[in-house]
Parts: sequence; structure tokens; C-alpha cells
Amino acid sequence: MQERVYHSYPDLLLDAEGEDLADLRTEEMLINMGPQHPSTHGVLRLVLRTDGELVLEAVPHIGYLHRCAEKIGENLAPYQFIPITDRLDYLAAMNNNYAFSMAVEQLCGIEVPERGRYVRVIMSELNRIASHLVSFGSYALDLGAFTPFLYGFREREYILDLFESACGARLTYSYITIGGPALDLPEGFLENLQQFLDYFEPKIDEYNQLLSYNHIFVRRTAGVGVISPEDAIAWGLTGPCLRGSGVRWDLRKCMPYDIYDRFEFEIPVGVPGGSDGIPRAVVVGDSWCRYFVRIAEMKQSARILRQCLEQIPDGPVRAKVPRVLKLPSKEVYFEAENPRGQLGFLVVGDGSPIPRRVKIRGPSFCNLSIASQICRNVLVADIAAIIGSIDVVMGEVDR
Amino acid sequence: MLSIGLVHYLTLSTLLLCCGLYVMTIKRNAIGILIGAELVINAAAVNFVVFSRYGAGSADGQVAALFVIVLAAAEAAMAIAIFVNYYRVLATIDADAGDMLKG
Amino acid sequence: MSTPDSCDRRVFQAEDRATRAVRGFTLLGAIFVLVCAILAFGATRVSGVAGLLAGLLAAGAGGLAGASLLIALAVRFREPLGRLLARVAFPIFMVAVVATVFFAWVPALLYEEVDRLAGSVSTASGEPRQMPLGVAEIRSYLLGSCGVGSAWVATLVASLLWLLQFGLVRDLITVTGIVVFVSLVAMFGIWWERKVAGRIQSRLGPMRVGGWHGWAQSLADGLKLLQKEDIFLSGADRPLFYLAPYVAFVPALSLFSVLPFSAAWVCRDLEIGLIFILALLALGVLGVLLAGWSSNNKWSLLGSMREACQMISYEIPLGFSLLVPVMSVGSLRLTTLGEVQANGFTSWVAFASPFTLAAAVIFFIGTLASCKRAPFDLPEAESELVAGYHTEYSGFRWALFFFAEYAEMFAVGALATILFFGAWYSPLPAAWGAAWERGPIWQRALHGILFSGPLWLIGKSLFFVYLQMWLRWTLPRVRLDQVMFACVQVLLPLALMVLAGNSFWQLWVLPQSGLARLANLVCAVLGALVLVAMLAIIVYARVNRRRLVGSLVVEHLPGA
Amino acid sequence: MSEAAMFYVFAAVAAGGAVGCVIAVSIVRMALCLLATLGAVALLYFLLGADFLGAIQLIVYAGGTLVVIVFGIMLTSQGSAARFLPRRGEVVAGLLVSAGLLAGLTAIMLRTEWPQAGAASEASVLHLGSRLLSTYLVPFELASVVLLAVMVGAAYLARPLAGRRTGSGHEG
Repeated sequence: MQERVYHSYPDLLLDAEGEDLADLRTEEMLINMGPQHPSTHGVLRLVLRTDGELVLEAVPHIGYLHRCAEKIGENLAPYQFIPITDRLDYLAAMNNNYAFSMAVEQLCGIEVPERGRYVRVIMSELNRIASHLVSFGSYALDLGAFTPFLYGFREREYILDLFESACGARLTYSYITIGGPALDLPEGFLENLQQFLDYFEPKIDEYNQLLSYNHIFVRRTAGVGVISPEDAIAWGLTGPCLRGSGVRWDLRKCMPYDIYDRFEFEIPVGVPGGSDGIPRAVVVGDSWCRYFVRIAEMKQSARILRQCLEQIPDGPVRAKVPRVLKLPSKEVYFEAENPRGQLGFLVVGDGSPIPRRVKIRGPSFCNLSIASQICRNVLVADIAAIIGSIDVVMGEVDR
Repeated sequence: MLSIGLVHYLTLSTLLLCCGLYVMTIKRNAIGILIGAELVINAAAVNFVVFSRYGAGSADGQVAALFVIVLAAAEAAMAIAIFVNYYRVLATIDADAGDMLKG
Repeated sequence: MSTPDSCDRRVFQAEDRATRAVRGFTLLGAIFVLVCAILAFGATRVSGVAGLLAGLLAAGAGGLAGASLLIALAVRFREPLGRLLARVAFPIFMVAVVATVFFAWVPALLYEEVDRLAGSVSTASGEPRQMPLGVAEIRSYLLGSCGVGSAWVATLVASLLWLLQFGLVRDLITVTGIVVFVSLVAMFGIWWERKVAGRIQSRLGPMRVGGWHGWAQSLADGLKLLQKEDIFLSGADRPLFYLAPYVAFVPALSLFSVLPFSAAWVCRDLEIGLIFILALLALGVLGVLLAGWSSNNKWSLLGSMREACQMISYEIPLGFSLLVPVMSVGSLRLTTLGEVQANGFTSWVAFASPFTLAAAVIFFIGTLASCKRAPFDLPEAESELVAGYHTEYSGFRWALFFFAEYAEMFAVGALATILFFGAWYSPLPAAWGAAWERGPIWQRALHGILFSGPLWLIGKSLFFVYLQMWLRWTLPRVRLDQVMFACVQVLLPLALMVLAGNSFWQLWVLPQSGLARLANLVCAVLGALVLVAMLAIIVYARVNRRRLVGSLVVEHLPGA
Repeated sequence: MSEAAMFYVFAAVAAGGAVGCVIAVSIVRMALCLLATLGAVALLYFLLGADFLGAIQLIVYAGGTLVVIVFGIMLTSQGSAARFLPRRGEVVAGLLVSAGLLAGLTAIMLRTEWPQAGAASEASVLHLGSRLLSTYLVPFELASVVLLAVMVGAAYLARPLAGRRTGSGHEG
């Protein structure tokens, strides 16, 4: 198993020692995949060195969506920076708000009321599902299956409706802010959420039947873009990319923050094929595992949401936070488990209302870093499969 | 000139033959040479069919042309296999580059 | 008066443009009227060929004048006209479809009449008539033996029939019919694909253009594409770039020239029709290859290379699977291949033996690959190769590739129907309808609907087109090496085995009629079960579509 | 008369394609010209009543030319057609040889007494097939043996080079 770590076609290309096995080397081409390309999920640019259909090397070029988020953070009060965090990983804006708010709260020592904490968890788990639904749908699209994309968006639409009822926005919410959510949940939100969960959970099995266990899908993703656990850790991968490699690491479980220690849930990880109905061709750490971890995480998120529905107390949602928040002269680094991995905020205060430094650790950025290594000696079609399984959001990579 | 006879077809096939010959002589791209050979072979096939139509009036010429097509396909397959090997050794398909045997 | 805001200004500009258009077209019409008058005057003065030419030109100018004036009128009264059209467009469209179907029969009837006439014996001289017949002769025949009352009608019909004696005229009519049919099929196919996709994806698909379920969407798209800029790239190989869409489209169109719609409805019934169709299918690939190469775009090049690899490989199992019915029937002529399946469901070639059934499946998979349909749509894989070979094409040239694709989809569906699934015959045995075939016109029409006729072929071909769409919107795309693997290591040995098995069947099993009959029945029942299962799925999904989507989403999304 | 018109059109396309092969520099254009010639010749076969042969020519050569184009593209990069331009001396020699051949053959052809249009052959597919399996059985079988040999030979020649293949469990 170890000998087919980075390349899925040893007999086509290179063997384990990296010796050249290609039977006919034709003239090489340099191809720009992106920044405008359907399967680079935004403005990622990959420069591919190909020999026919074979990609010998893929070099990611980033920065097309750079908006100086960190620099902006040094010039705005934390409240004002919340809308900027929305635009990092724009598919999981709630989680970004959450992580930044937590960082600032830790810096200033703000205690959020119980109900507020539950609302935040509800929102971030819902957004995790929404984000994974997009990932599921667009991954199917990358592999040429159009229909799951629409199904994913159909379900996500309902989550967006819930968000809209809570905060009026459908993509960039700025709902969770420093000291708790900006508003209490609207009337009927929890009932709607219950209804949604009842509707949504059976759908996950449908996705599995439609796509996850589809023979072609498995053949396209299993054994493609394999990342060993050692490499995953060495390259600083987090989130489903790390868990897909079989590393049982989830901040919500391993270093529980906020109230995550109150919920029962599992950390889905990539497992070798052949067991529990996992297709036989699956190798730990391949694209299929990364994909399937997301599907399994949606189930776990739904589980957390159900527990939230049972536990959520009444009361205020927001802590009393001064209008002008003076940041003490110390620094706090806080990481939260986002849909794409660990989103970290380093906030350095100097006694003024404006932070001296805001550093963002974007999980997509770190996850993308391994792309050039696993996109070596694969077919062009696999590039789409690999990049899609890493599931980057360029807003977060470029910041 | 309105009634088409043997001579018309033969003129055409002669032209094809000479063009093919010329292509085979001057092209340095090995695949170009193959293309010339195909032209020559096709000229021969045309002649077979024409003679069968205007000459004997039997299907024999057509059978011969059929064999010609089959053999041309075989020749092309062989030639391309050779070119692939040639390319692998010399990293070009310039026919002039293959002069290692001249000592 | 207040200054108009930007929205109003846009309206004003549109008004201005319309006024200018009215004025321009009126002027154009006036000029054409003038030209027409001058030419007509000249035609009356000059005799001989020049006069004839002038007369023809005058007629042309008159037509152009009429068209210009009509356009001017239409633009002038566009608002009431638009309102009227929105109300009556769909009925008009339906009437037009029915009329087209009806009038498609008329030339066929007329051909028959002409042939009968030519074969009959002259009443005057008692000798066989000589082709071509004179108008007067036909007219007298019509007046005499056909019982046409009015002399005026007889003259009109006679001049029509006179024209129809000539092969060239018939071919012109047939070719026009084919072109119209292919365009209709392509436009319908594109609209249908979008509707099918919409339904599969729990949405509606096009709903706006034309009123009823967006029926005019393809028409509107076509008009839009015609208006678009014909983009040409500076680095492209100009002649090849311009040529490629035609190289792709012409073979797809030519397919229909040998494709029989029924035993009588065929433009050219070639003895080697099947091989000819195979050749044309192979030629269509060249257009794709040229398009990809000449675009000077690496994505396009990759797409076209994929197409070439795929097509070359899949042609082999495709050809082998075609040999199976050829072996069973013993002919390469498509009408002969179709006619052996007249006796109902069990006589269909696909159900003759297990091997023919397998051949039908192999053929269908092969056609998926040769039509670049999912899961074999690698040449235009949009998530990998942007748009593959047609990345750099725009406007009409781009539309030609689509026309070619949908025409080919229909053609291979028709081919599958002709070779394996009963051609233009209904599942009912022909013996039941034999009496109606020679009856009065209504019985003949009913026979055409119930037992055999182009409608059956078109219907069954559309079913295969639907199957292709179903697969496309369900399955992910396979990878290039898997495509090759599936062909060389799975389909090809399978096809060879099927071929060998079928010859074994022909030699050893077929003479033992009991065994053959049993296998035939089993296969037919199997096929019927598959069909019933498919229909059941469709009906189930249709009936339960709200439940399949979920109550929540039904409330949320309109019309899901 | 229509036959004559068709002959002239097809012959013009065939000849134009052949001349195009001579003129074209890019290998893809050459292949396209070849295809035009072969297609026109196939149409001429139809005109000569050899329908089967015409269709076979279309299938075999369409596929064959496709392969040629594919390899042409694979083995030559797009911009380097100039690399393969012939030298002047070669052009002169080639022109001399082929023009001489053309002149000689034409002269012979014009001097020869050709039989005037014989009877149209009844070469239906059936007829052709039965001839192949009776009179021409031996050449037919030989052709299949040749094809088999070519298949094996081509596969052997184009195989991945042995010895470079190590360690992956496949023996070259």
C-alpha cells in the first residue's frame, strides 16, 4: 500500500523509486489551469506541466483574490472586522465570525451567556452542513455528475432560509459577533430547524446511494491523490483533509472550545476499503476518504444540532460588551474547527480599540500547500478530483 | 469530354501516384512520408477498381483493391509503430536524423 | 419635462432604434419595389433568355420588397403583434407541427401516384408510357381515370406531378425534408435535454420562452447564437478553424440520407447502408479533432485528442456488435435489416438470442462513446477541459457542434432501433394489421399508427435519446484510462465472444427450432421486464415527485 | 452528364488534396489533404459502382488518417513545422523524378489503345463476398495472417522498452 502513495499509476509513470517508466514521452506542454477554470473553485491558478494527458507537475499560483484582510484587521475595531471575516471562507461565514469573536472574547475576557453559546454552535454546525453540501455538490460537478450539485444546493437553500430568518443575510451574515450573536433567534426557528433535520438526515443516505458508492465515482476517486497520515501532519493539513488520512483530530473533540464538550459526536476518519460497506478500492488518505469524511461529518453535525435543540436554555444571548472595546496589551491565538479545517486568529492588542496585529491561519491555504505534491504524475482528470477533494475556498487562501 | 472513360481515371491515378512519390521524396517528417505512401497505394487501388469496371467487367479488381486497402492499413500500423520507436530513440521524427547506420 | 433617468433613456434609445428600423426597411422596400418595376418593364420588352432572367429577377426583387415592407410593418406594430403572438404562438406551433407531419405524407403519396402513372399503359396508343410524361398526358390521365372533376385542379396537380417525375426534384424535396427534420430534432433534443435535466435535478428547466414549458427556448437560443460575434483567434489555423464545424456537422446530417424511417421512407436505400453509416460516424470525429487542433488552445487540443482516442477504440466493439444482427439477417441493407422484425415483439433482433441482446447492449455503450455522451463525455469535460474542443467557438459555429451532437444522438438511437429493436414496427405482430394495410385511407392511417410507420421509429429512437439523457444526468464521468480499459479489456473481448457465440447460435442452435424459440421467448420477456421496470421508475418518479423531493422543499421551491 | 460532372468534381477534390499534400508544411494539414483525397476517391468508387469498396475506404482511411493526425500532433509540437522544410536540392530532385514519371506515364497512357467502356460489373456485396471466400480464399486468409502478424509486430515494436521497467511488479 505504501508504494502507491503519491501516484496512482505506477505502471504508467514512475515506480516507487521515482524511476521513469513512461513508455513514450511526447512533447511537453505547459497549461494554465485557471484562474478562470470551472474546476478550480474560484481563482486558483495551477500551472500544469503535462505530457499529453499526464500531469508531470502542478504548481499552484495564488493571490488573485487577495484583499489585505489582515492589514484591514489592523485598522479596524474588532466589531468592524467581523464583516471582513465573512469574506474569508465565504461558504462558512458563521464559523469565521465565530472563530474571530472567540479570539477577541478570550483577549478581552468576555463571557457569553449560555443561550448565546448554543445559538453560536447551532449556527456554526448548520453552516458546516451548508458548506459541506456545497463541497459535496461541487465535487460531484468536478467529476462530471451534474445532478448531485443541484441536490446539494437544494438542501443548502433551506439552511440559508434559516440563516436569513435569523439575520437577514444569506451568505455574509456577521451574525455571530463579539459577545454572542447579534440578535436572539427568531420565533419558530428551532421548530424549523427540527423540521429541517428530520428532512435532511435521510437525504444523506440518498447522496451515498447516488454518488458515494457509485462505481464510476469510486473508480475516479479511490486511490487518487493519496496523502499519508505523516505527510498530512507534516504539511499542516487540518479538517477533512487531515481526517481523511486517518488522523483522528478534531478541535471540537480534542481541545474542546466553548461548549463542544457537552455534545456527543464522533470524529469520522478515512478507513481502508472493504470494511463497513466502504468500497474495496478505497485507500486511506485518498480523495474518496476526504470526500466521505465530509459526508459523515454532516451526519455528526446533525447529531450535534439535535443535542443543541434539546439542551438550549432560555435567557439573554449577548453579553454586555462596551461599545468601544479596548483591547488589552496581550496576544491571543485561537483556533476553531471550521468546515475546511482549523481557522486560527492571532489577535494582538495594545490597549487601544484597534488591534495591533491580526493574523489569520486559513485552513484552505495550508491544505492547498500539499496540492503540488499530490498532483504529480496524475492524469488531467485527476487534478479536478484532487483539488476538489481538498476543497479550497480561494477567499480564504488569498485572504 | 462528357463521357467519362478509362483515361480520365487513369490520369487521376497517375497524378496521385506522382504526388505521392514527390511527397515521399521531399518530406523529412516521417509521418509525411507515410502520407505519401498512402497516396501511392491509393493510386494503385483506383487503377484496380477502374480496370475492373471498364476492363474485365468482373469483381476481381475490386477484390484486389480490397486487399490493397487492407495491406495499406497494415502498412500504416507498422509504420507508426516504427515511428514511435524511432521517436523514442531519437526524440524526433525527422527522417534525416536516422543516419546512425552509415557508420 | 424632467430629465429622464437612465432607465427611461434606455427605453428612448430602443424607441429610436425601432423608428430607424421602420424607416430603413420602408426605404429598402421602396427601392426593391422600384427595381422590381424596372425589371418587370424590361422583361415585357426583351424576349428570350434575357427576358426570362429579367422576369425572374423581378420576381426576386418583388419578394424582397414584400419581405422588407413586412418587416417594417412588424417592427412598427411590434407591441400589439407581440401580445397577439404571445397568445397564439403555441397553438400556431402545434398546428404547424401537425401540418408538417401531415404534409410529409403528401409527397410520399404523390410519388406513389407518379410511379403508378408511369407504370400504366397509355389509353391512347396502347403502349407503355415513356418517361418523362408530358403535363398534358398527366392531366388527361387525372381527368380521365382518377375522376378529378375540375380542369383547373387537374392542371395544377398535373404540373406538380410532372415535376415529381425527375429524381433531382425528388431528391431536392427529400434533402430539404432531412435538413428540416434534423434541425427540428436538434432543437427539440436540446430543449428536451434541458427539461429532462431539470426534472432529474428537481427543478423545472426552461419555462419562460413561448409560454408552455419554454417550448421556444431552443428557437430563442438559436436566434441568440446567430446574432453572436463569430470570434476568431489570432493564433488559430484560420481555414481549419472555419472548416471544422462543418466537418463535424455534414457527416451527422448525411447519416440521415441513408437512414430509413420506414421501408418506403428512405432517401437512399444503399446496399451497404450500415457500413456507410459507420463510416459517417467515424468521419464526424475529424471535425472535432480539427476544431481542437486549429483552436490553438491546449484545452481544446486535449479534448480533441481524447475524442480521437475514444472514437478509434470504440469503433471496434461498435462494429463487432453491428456484425451480430448482420450475421443473423444476412444483409447490410438497412431496410432489409428492419423488415425481418415485422412480426411483433418476439421477432425483434435483440431478442433473437442472448448474444444479440448482449450485442445490443454493447452497441448502446459504444454509441454513448461515439456520441460523446456521458459518462463518456470526456472530449468536452467541462470540469477538466473548460469546454474541450469547442472552447474557442462562439455563435453559429458553436451551435453547429451541438446540432451535430443531437443529430448523431438521434441517428444512433434510430440505428439501434432499426438493427435491434423492431425498426419501424410496433410490438404488435404484423399479421394482425395486414388487412388494414390495403384498406381505405383511414385504415391505412391507423395501420401507420398502430403497426408500422415512421412514427414508431421516431418514437423508439427518442426513447434511446432519452436513455442517453438519463445516463448523462445521473452518472459521473469516467477517466480517460478507464475509458480505454473499458473498451480494450472489457467491451472488445465481450464483443468478440458475442460474435463467436452468435455464429455458433446461427450454425447449431437455430436449426433446433425448439431451443431457439425458448431462448427467444426468455430474451423477449427479459427485455420486456427491463422496459417495464424503466417505465415503472419513470411513472413512480412522476407520481411521487413531491414525496421524493420532500415536503419542505416543495413548500420552499416553486414547482419542484 | 451528371456522372461526368460528378467525376470532375470528385477528381478535382482528389487531385487538389494530393497537390495539397505536396504543398502543406504542417503535418495536420497534410493529413487533412490526404483525407480529402481519400474521401474523393471513395466517392469515385461509388461512382464506379463499387459501393462496398467506397464505404470500406471511408471507414479504414478515416480511422487511419485520424491515427496519423494524432501521432503527428503527439510527436511534433505545434510550432515547429519549419524544422522539417526540405532542402532545395531535394526539392529539385524530387520534382525531376516525379515530373518525369508523370510525363512518362501520361505518354504511355495516351499511346495505349484502351478498351471503351465495358459492361458494368455486377459487383454486389454478396458477389464480392462469395468471390472472397471461393476464388480468393487463399489471399483472403493470407491477408488475415498478415493483419495478425502486423498486430503482433506493432504491439511488439511499440511496447514500453524492457529494462526501463523496474520495481512495479510488471515484467516488460
